[in-house]
Amino acid sequence: MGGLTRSYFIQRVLMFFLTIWIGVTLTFVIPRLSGSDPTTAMLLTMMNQRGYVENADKIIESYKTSFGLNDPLPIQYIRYLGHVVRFDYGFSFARFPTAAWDMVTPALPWTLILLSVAAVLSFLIGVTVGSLMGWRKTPRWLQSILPISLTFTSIPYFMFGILLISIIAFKLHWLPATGGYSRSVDPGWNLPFIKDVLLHAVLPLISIVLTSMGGWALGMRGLMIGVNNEDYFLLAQAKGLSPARVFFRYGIRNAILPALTAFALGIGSLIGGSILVEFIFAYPGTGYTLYRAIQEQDYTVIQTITNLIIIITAAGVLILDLLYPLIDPRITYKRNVAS
Amino acid sequence: MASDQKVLEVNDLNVHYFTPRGAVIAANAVNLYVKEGEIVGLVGESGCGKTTVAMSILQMVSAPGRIVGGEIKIEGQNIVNLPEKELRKIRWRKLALIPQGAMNSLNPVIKIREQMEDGITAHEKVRGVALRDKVFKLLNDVGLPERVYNMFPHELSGGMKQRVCIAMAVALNPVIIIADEPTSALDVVVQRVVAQTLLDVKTRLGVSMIMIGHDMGLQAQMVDRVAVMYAGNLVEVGPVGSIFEHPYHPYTRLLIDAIPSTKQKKSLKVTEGLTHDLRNPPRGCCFQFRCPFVRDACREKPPAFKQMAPDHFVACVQY
Amino acid sequence: MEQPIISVQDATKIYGGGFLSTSKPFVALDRFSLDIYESQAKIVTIAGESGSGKTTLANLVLGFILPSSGKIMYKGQDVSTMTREQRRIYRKEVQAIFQDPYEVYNPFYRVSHIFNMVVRHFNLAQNKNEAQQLIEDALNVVGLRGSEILEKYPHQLSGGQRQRIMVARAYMLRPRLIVADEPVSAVDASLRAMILDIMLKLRDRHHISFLYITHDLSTAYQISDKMYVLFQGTTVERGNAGKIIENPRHPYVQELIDSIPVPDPKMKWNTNITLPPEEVMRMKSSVGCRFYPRCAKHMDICTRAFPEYTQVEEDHEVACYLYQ
Amino acid sequence: MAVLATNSNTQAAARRVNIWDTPWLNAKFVTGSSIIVLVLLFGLLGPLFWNTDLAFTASSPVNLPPMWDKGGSPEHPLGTESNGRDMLAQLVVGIPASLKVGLLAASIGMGIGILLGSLAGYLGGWTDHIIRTITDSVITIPSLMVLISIAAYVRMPDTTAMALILALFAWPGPTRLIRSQVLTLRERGFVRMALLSNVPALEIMLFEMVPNMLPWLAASLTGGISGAILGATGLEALGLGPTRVPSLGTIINYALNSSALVRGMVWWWLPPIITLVIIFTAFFLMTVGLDEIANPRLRGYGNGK
Repeated sequence: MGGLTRSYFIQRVLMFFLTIWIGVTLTFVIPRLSGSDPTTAMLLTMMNQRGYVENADKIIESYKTSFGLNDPLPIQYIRYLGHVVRFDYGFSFARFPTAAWDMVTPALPWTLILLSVAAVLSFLIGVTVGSLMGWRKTPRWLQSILPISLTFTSIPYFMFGILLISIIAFKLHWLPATGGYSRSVDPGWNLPFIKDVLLHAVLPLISIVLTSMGGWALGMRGLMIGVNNEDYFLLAQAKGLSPARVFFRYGIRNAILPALTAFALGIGSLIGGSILVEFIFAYPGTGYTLYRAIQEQDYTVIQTITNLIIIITAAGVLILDLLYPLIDPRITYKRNVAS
Repeated sequence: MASDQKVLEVNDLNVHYFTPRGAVIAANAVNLYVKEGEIVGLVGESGCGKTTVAMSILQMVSAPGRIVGGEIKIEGQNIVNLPEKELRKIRWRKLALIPQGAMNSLNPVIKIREQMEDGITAHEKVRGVALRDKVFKLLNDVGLPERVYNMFPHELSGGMKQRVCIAMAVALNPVIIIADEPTSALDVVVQRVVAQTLLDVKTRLGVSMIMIGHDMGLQAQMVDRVAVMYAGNLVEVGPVGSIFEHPYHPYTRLLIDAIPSTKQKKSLKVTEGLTHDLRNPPRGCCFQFRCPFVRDACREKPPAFKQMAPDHFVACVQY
Repeated sequence: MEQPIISVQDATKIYGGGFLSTSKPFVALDRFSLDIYESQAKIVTIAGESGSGKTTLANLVLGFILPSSGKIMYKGQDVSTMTREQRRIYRKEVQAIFQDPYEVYNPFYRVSHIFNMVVRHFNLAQNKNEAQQLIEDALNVVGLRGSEILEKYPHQLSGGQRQRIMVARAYMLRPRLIVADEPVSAVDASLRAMILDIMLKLRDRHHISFLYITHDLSTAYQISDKMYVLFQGTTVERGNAGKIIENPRHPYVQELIDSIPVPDPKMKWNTNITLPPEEVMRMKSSVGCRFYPRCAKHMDICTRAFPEYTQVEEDHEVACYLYQ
Repeated sequence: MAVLATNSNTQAAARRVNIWDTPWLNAKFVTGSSIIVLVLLFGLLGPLFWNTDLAFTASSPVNLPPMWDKGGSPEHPLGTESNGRDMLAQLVVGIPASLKVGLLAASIGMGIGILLGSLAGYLGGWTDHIIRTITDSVITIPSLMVLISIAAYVRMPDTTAMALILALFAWPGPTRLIRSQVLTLRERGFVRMALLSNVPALEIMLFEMVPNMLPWLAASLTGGISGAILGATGLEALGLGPTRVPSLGTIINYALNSSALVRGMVWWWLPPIITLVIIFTAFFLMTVGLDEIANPRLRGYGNGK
């Protein structure tokens, strides 16, 4: 009964690879559909910026040969998939001897920690707020206060970030505006540094959490209202169970299942939106690295980060999907259990 | 058999649903009682207010509905407007429910054991092995194997689920059980088995019961007294034998005539008519628009209850 | 020999169990056969509990689904290989009314939409007046007037009105057969008689046959001529409805009829039936009699093959080894 | 346990009281759509009252504060920025540009969604399986990331190209929605009635199913528009948008690149953000309102919210 069955596991893992494949293929195909290949385009702009370059055509041509851009597209595509699998995208365009991968790795922990904390926090707060809003027995005063927390729901994360920087950091000087830590502290496992890092993380975190929790809250409210009308919920009340028990075991326990599915589907857009937050706050994560790479037209770094984030997101979704049967006994239910 | 002790009294119950287009009068001055060890059947068409009465007894009328008048006494204690905390003590220990939807009455993601146990532990200090044994005994009583203890609802058939609900309802030996069409969603053979289980349990425990239903055949088989409702009003109450032998109210007669039989072919009796808008009840008898015997007196004032036989009352101007 | 309007020939419907499917194949209907002739209009009941395959049969006859094996023939033409024009005629002659008379109305439109759809797509009328007359005539058959209902929305009608309108809609096409899928199980007892009465009238005055799908043997007894009792997709007893109900032979049908509560407090159930444990109930033998696990009189032979139909009296056949 | 089983009989007498008695007059929906109409009017009528040429570089003096601040001038009521563009003119040009991108991308997404969703829901089987799997995959891809990497080297000449690229990720939402709606509606009695009335499949889809999906479709469209505008402003803020025409996102990009935040030039970065917040809030209200229209249970328990 229940639990993880093999067919479900295989199905989810296949979805994981399919998602990654579609994602990385889109980033390969679309630019080429539009006519120009990215490397040439980027070299041209670089040269334009540096003014006249002698033998520009020859340089481009030699680049093209060395990057294999003269090969047929399918060959290029297969080579590209090879890069994806090996996490190897070659050298950074802008900082030549450095490998693109090495440009990205230092930024990765910052992003991973910030985003996972933000995602989990916003989901937890949103679910709590939403289920209280959808519960009939929630005290009136709380019912009237809760909707206030939805105020920022529709604002894009990064715009809310700009507002926070200008008010809390620049006007009130309560918290640091940008960066991951101050120059004055020594990076390492010491208390001042950790405190400084936490302080720097507050504003980015707030700007993601406050703007994204409303969506979860609204969804959860609807689900909770639905559960409120279910027969088993009414029976639980008729049994004279404590309101807390009814709320948690017969309310949230059921309403959260579809909310988790929505969460898995929403991770992608949450991460996408958060990338911009890093850029606004000059937070030393992949988002900021990406912004610099865009400024410097560093094609390989852009590609590395994009594909990495696609894979990380897919992994997050996969983990959620695999955990799901553990909390919903129905999902992998097979017929004839009794026999 | 039934003693004369009244365990449940519903006095002058009025329930309204407040809709934007006016108040729907779902129960109008309903008077009803249940004696110890008795099953009272509450019958009528869909929307006649029988479920509203049941929900009122359970104090579970939800917005926009509200009990606007009357009292409901369990063992003499009025439970209308009782604070939530006090009400919780009465629930399940004195007042239990066997719900209608066998399919949805159990939480699909919680094991049967937990759903049976939480009702018990919320009111009694039973824990551990004693608790498990108690649940096992309850399951046995309704003819379910102990395996069910560790199962999820989706692993049970409809009949089994409904028997789990019966076992849950009798767990604390309540004073009165409200059974809301307990077998209506089941196939006829399973319906009969579940009905038998229900009667067995009732006989063994001597519990009193209100059984809501629309199937007059099933009522004839199961209940001691029948209360017939039409459009929010009680129109006839009496012992089941007396009602079936001599239905006085035209509506009761209609209900009994409409039962199709497998014993004899009879000509179909066709009646038609619309129930009035419950927001705007007419003066006089509630059944006047559909009654074949309607006369001027019916349109003037609502008929009073009149005793026709021992314990058998009817509200109709004919008598 | 007359061509039947609908001939179901050894129809079997299997769900699931396809390639890459995790669920086991489920036989919803097993080698069902039935002929309905135009010359004598009859009400044919398909009776059974949930999971008996009766709704599957209705959907097959209406062409909503196709059989896994066997054939559904409309006047000698296979329903699955019809041309557009053949299908139009078939749709015109084989109509349906459904269980929930509210569900079949699109809440977006007034009641007249139901009729206009039919008039337009079957080219029933040349002009508006003619159409109006047709609709009015059809409504009169079920005892309604157009002015009372046509401009209303479905939620403004009573359950009985809604179901009668559906009958009128079907009648307008002058069909030869109406598939009535549980037409009275969602209406209140007092309105049930009215719908059944209309069915009888349509049979007797307008010679329309009915395939009456129901779980309720008592209404079937009241109105039907012929009857098929299904159990888990198989036909266990068939023949004259009165004979089957008054004198059921198959142990399942006996149990079924015995379980119907008698509306007489003086005749209470005196025996107890016990069902075998759930795992036995869920066990499904794909050969042999499907009722074997539950049958009190089962024998070894019952599991070997599905029993042949034995004629126990005129127009009354049963599939049970007890009578062979 | 339907307590309020106000049955059909009793509803028979209840009629629609008047034309105002329609769920479409949902307060949130009406508020949201009125705001959008106002914003749209500002963008459409603006060019009649204000010179849009001032939206281009070096058309005005630089760094003028708004007219109510010291040093401001009524010739540039909202001030000017460091490249000599007039703020008011930029807004007048930028608002329709941003709305156009959103509407275009969301409409394309909706079109694809209707096609794929109804194919999957109607045909079922393998078609459904493939469409559903791909849709579920694409929906979890961090779209903005992919868009950034695409936009980084596809130079977008105008807003239409931008909308086309955004539409890449605008279809899975509508597809999922329409598929599930078609699946439920297909089993509904009135669709079977239409089948029995010999109504062709396309007509059933358009006249029987679509009317019953309208609030859902509308909610999906408004959600899609605001999603596309969000994506567009994100790209523009990173400097990846069409550079020829100013849009709300590009104003933010210029402001950020010129350190307007640190320099205290509130009048530079705040107006586009406020405008966008108003637009997003309006679409959000519309979406929530439409959800309530589609699903009456969401209308709450009578305490206003």
